[in-house]
Amino acid sequence: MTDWLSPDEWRAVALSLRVSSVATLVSLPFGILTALALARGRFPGHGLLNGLVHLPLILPPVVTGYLLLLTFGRKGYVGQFLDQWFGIVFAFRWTGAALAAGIMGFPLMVRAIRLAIEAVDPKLEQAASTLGASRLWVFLTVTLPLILPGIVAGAILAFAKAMGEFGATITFVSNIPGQTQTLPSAIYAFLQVPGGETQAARLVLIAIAVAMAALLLSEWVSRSIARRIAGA
Amino acid sequence: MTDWLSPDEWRAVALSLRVSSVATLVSLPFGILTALALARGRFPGHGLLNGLVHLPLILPPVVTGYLLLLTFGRKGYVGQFLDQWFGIVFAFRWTGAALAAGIMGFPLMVRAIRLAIEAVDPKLEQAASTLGASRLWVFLTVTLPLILPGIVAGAILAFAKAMGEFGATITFVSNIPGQTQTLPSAIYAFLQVPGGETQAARLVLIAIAVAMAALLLSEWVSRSIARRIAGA
Amino acid sequence: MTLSVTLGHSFGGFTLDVAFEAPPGVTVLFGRSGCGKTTVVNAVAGLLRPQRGRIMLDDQRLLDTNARVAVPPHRRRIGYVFQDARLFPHMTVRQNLSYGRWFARRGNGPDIGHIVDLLGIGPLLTRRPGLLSGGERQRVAIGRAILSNPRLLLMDEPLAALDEGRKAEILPYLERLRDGLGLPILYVSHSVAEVARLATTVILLDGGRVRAAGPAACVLSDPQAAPLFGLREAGAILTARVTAREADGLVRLDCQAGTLWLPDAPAAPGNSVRLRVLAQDVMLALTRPEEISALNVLAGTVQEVIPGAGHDALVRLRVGDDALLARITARSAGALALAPGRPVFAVLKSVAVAPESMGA
Amino acid sequence: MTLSVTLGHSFGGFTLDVAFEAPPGVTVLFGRSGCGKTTVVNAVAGLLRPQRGRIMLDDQRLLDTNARVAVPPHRRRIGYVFQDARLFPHMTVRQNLSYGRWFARRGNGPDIGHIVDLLGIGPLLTRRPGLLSGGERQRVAIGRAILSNPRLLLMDEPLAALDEGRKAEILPYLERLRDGLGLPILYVSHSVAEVARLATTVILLDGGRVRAAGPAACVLSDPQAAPLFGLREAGAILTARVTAREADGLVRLDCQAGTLWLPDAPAAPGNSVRLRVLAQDVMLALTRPEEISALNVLAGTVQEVIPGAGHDALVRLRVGDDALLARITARSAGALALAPGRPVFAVLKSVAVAPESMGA
Amino acid sequence: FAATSLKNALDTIAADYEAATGNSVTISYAGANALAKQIIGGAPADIFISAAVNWMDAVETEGLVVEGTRKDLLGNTLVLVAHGPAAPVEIGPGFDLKGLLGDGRLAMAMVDAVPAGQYGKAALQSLGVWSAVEPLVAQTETVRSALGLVASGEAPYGIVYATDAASDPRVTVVGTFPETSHPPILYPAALLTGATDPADRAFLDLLSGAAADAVFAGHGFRIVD
Ligand SMILES: Nc1ncnc2c1ncn2[C@@H]1O[C@H](COP(=O)(O)OP(=O)(O)OP(=O)(O)O)[C@@H](O)[C@H]1O
Ligand SMILES: Nc1ncnc2c1ncn2[C@@H]1O[C@H](COP(=O)(O)OP(=O)(O)OP(=O)(O)O)[C@@H](O)[C@H]1O
Ligand SMILES: [Mg+2]
Ligand SMILES: [Mg+2]
Repeated sequence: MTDWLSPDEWRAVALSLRVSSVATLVSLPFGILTALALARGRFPGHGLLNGLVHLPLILPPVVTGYLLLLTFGRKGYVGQFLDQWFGIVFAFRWTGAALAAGIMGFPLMVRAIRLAIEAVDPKLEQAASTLGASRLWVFLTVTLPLILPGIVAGAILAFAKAMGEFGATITFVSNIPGQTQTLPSAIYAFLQVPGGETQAARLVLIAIAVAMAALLLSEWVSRSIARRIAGA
Repeated sequence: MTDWLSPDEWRAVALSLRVSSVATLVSLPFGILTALALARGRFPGHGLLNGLVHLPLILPPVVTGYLLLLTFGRKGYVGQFLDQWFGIVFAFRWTGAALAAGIMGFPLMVRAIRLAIEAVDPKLEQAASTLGASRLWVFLTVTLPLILPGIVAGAILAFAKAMGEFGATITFVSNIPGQTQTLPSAIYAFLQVPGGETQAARLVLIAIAVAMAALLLSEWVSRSIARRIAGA
Repeated sequence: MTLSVTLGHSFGGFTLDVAFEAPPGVTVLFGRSGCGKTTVVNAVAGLLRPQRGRIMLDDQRLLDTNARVAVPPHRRRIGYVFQDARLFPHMTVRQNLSYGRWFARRGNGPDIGHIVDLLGIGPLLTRRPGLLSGGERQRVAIGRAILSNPRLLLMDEPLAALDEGRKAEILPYLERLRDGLGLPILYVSHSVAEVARLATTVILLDGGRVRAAGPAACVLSDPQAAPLFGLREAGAILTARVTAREADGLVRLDCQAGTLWLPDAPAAPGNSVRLRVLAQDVMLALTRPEEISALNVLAGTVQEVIPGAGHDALVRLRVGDDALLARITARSAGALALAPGRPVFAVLKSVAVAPESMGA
Repeated sequence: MTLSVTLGHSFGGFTLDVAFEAPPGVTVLFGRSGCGKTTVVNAVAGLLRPQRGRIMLDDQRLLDTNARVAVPPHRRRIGYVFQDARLFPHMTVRQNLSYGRWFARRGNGPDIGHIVDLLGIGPLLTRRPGLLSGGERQRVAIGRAILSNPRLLLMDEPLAALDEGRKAEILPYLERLRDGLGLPILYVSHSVAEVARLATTVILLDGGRVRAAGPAACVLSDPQAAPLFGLREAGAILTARVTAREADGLVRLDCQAGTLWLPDAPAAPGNSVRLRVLAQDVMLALTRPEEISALNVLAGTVQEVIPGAGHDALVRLRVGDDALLARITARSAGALALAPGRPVFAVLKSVAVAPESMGA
Repeated sequence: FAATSLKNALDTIAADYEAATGNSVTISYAGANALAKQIIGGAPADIFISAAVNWMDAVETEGLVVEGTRKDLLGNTLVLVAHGPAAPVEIGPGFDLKGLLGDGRLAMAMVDAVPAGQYGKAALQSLGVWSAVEPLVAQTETVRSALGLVASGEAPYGIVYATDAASDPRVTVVGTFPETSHPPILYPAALLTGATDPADRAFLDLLSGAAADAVFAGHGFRIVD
């Protein structure tokens, strides 16, 4: 296989996988918390938070990328702060690509998880609380397992989105082979070059294969959870 | 208000609204059917359909746009067929923009609706069938009302996505002011010019305002449905 | 209309293998928790597709696994009151009630207002089911099933969540459905009182098999079946003929061993009826007691004295051609020197032979 | 441990306004469907935050709306068997049962194996609740609540879905919980038999208000309350002292009007007990009947003859200091010329005074 | 950092350079606008080759260009292309582009945003045909997409760079716009202030060397002296 992909392309595939996985996994806890707040919370900033979460969906990716650059770039306030205090740099690193991908996939993830949370019967949670479980434990032992299919769905959406994300990524962290050149960036680059279509097509197939594998896995996980809950 | 937006910009806003609404409404029935098939169906092509639906999420939008061009363009097979037999032309029309936006939002819509369908208790559907309702009636009178919050969620995701969609649209139907120049295209155009940021920001704010209004509306609809189901 | 059912199905650890006939009237499925009652009812409704089986409603084939016939649930026109109410949460109580109406092709079923009054759910009509109390929910479910105008009614413990007062109102209505409309009912119940009152036929299930089946009176007095009903419910059946309704309202019945007076009769004078007498309600005396409030005294002979587990004994008597059971203390059995062949008088309080113990 | 409850709450059309004390033992909430029983229980569990109210468990304040105190449910340590079982669908039966254990801080509660045997759910342990039968689900829910080792047990119609056999196994266990562990139980039930058997205290609710409250014996024999229980359950209370356990196993009790024999006694010799006698189980005679199987005959005088709705009459007697009710036909009342002041003998079958009618 | 349109040529040059010197070159291709914004936003870039003068100006204004290193590296020409074989067109003032198009579309990069579009618009304006064809222009995100539209036959004609036109056999160059009709199409390159490695300067110098010129010319670029 190695011979029909250049090292740079290999690196793009590997990087895309890494970026998408990290983006999905790291944003998952935040996604769950946000979904929880949106589904159950009754607080003043509810509408605002909801809007904020959807923002990356509404804005053209380029705008999102630009805003990220302004905020998390080297000159950005948050970027400077993180750099100085924690030594975390997003700009032009693969971490930045992951940040961009994570943010772009966030609304999808949150919505899926939120729908799942809203479908949980609060009566079961009440039952758990009468058995001595505090709110945290109720969440961990009852709510969380019951929304697992929703979490899987949210994660796979976010992962797929991350695999395809390009506009925000290239705007935020550019397109540096081996560092920030993800699969979609590479595809894009090929499409911009005379005669790059076949190479682009090859990469597209790889992207599809990877995403399909993830999709099948998630289907299988969801089904087996559902089957267990049905009791069979 | 008219004085701080040029006529072209106004047209872009109006077009975006039209494209997003049409894309959402037209794809809704297909989204519901697809979600139903994916959630309940056990047929051979299940995995394939699932993958196909997710494709626009995985592929860079430019690729999707390009594929649309190849399929639904004037010279594309489907495009020619539709043109000859039904006189439907997508290329360089706002309908094409709606098609692109609809396809890009489709995976989001389907996933939300599917999650809602999977959360419906089949026991209620059984109860309806013993009362004489055929499968279609069961779906219309029991399943559909119960998944309404999921449908609203799916529609709003698709709408938001359509408001922000740009890559596939511009590749497929390009950017013709008044015909296919949507809000994101206009924003993009401003961003390409040095010093265009403030004008872009203005349009971004409009996009945000429109999407937020839709979002709040959907929240409100979902909540009132949920409240009715809870019985209060 | 007669329902005939043959089913074979097995889940992981549980195997169902039953065959029974449910003639017109109320057929009660009775048995311990987990014995397969709901499974049978689900199969009849078409919600469960059994591995093997044949279900006929008169001459219509609802299911025949050999012939690969399975009428879908919505075409069976079978009303089902579920063990859990399963109301539609997005509809008001009124919409729930009239749901089945939309689909009932033949018109004029029961009157909705009448059912609403009967079930006492008038004040709930505009509410949604989410916040109804357990009993309210169950009542709405009963109404919904009846109003769908079915050919057969399946009721899975419909009254378990209801108070005695409400039960006392609904039971006569079910009797009327049974008798008046000729609507066959397949009824799951744990309550022997309900069984005794409603059942035309009783099917006794145990571990997925039919243990006993037949007319209610026979099954209920079957000593084999007694452990399933509980000892306190042991009893026997007397056959009697209604002879007159007297001036003070009491009804006079003649049976071979003497005359009985009941406060009410299930049939007009001239008809034969079967009376269920609980062993517990029978007192024995060696001489005919005089000046007592109990009106019903029958002469008989002891056939058998069966010592019980505690300090009690079950005495089987022969009164005329019928058998009668009496449950007394072992001490009394000794004091009265009861032994096979000894003539005794059985005293039954007339009010104890309550109307709900009479099979028609 | 004593629970004292004062609550005021109103939903749309329904207003709850109750105050009662639940002393140690079993306090039964009794009342028609929709009268507010579940609402009260939910408030005690902390699942409903009433508009006004104060709930004390001994001297611990669980709720006080004036002081804005509301202990969250998980800190109340109150086990709750819900009207609908509410098992966790993603856990096996075993995991459901041991769920409460994880959180029970003080150790050694009831033994899980013992509870599993008692409830007959051994074969279900590895199953998931989704496909259990209705009664199986309810049994698991009972086990889960008991095993969470609570300080107070709330049971909302826990046995409604169970057969008599299973009930007969679980009831004695609940009695043991009540007596042995001193675990107070707040119990919702529609079954008078269960009430009579288990209740230490009865709270009669009607339309969101307390209609009668007090020791079980008093409430159950309150003629005011009779319509709520149903006429067949009307009865009265006799006070007696256990004097001896005799050779044949019967227990001898003395009351002012004579001697009674029971097959079992709720207390050791020397103690005073209260016996519940159903009006239906009492027969009247003008002369002391001889040679009959009924061992218990008490001398008394007629105090009042209350004509009933049908052909029956309720006769109130004075036997010693106690009152006794007898339900007989109007014809018998006439034949025996019953009128206030007339001396009569009340005949009760000893086996009819069953152990479940005795309040401790 | 280099504009995407340079990818093929630069890749070749970089590969030769790496082979010759052992130094490694990492090139990030994206739109000039994105790259400029990133450089202004602090991107760790050493060399910037822009596809448009204005974006290089923006970077220079921020003081990020090493003084004296900016030079116009390459030039390009603008051509009119048609789908499939087509007759050449005389491009001059007032030529009948509208008539040529019929009811078809003229594919161009975004005329207000993307350099190729801007140049094309300027050319058409100076030739006096812009107002006639303006409603028929299909603007694309990039000049490549415009080429794609023509190549696939969706649009009969398009205005693209000569470099792009050369690469696709499905299009024919039917005419070249006079250089005077639009501002000069230039690719400025410069060393950025963040560059510390002397090799950076060496590579920049190499780009204007003869070997590089040959490669660029091979890809259809015009070499600016
Ligand atoms: N959250 C609520 N909102 C509005 N009405 C309610 C709510 N909860 C209960 N009710 C009403 O309050 C009344 C009392 O309900 P509750 O559940 O306490 O009855 P219950 O005594 O337990 O009846 P059952 O024996 O039928 O279970 C009912 O009429 C019920 O419809
Ligand atoms: N789908 C299923 N898969 C596996 N086991 C099942 C399934 N449905 C029922 N069972 C088991 O089959 C047995 C019979 O169940 P069924 O619901 O018919 O009992 P039932 O007689 O209605 O009991 P109850 O009186 O408690 O409602 C039970 O042991 C139950 O656990
Ligand atoms: Mg059942
Ligand atoms: Mg209740």
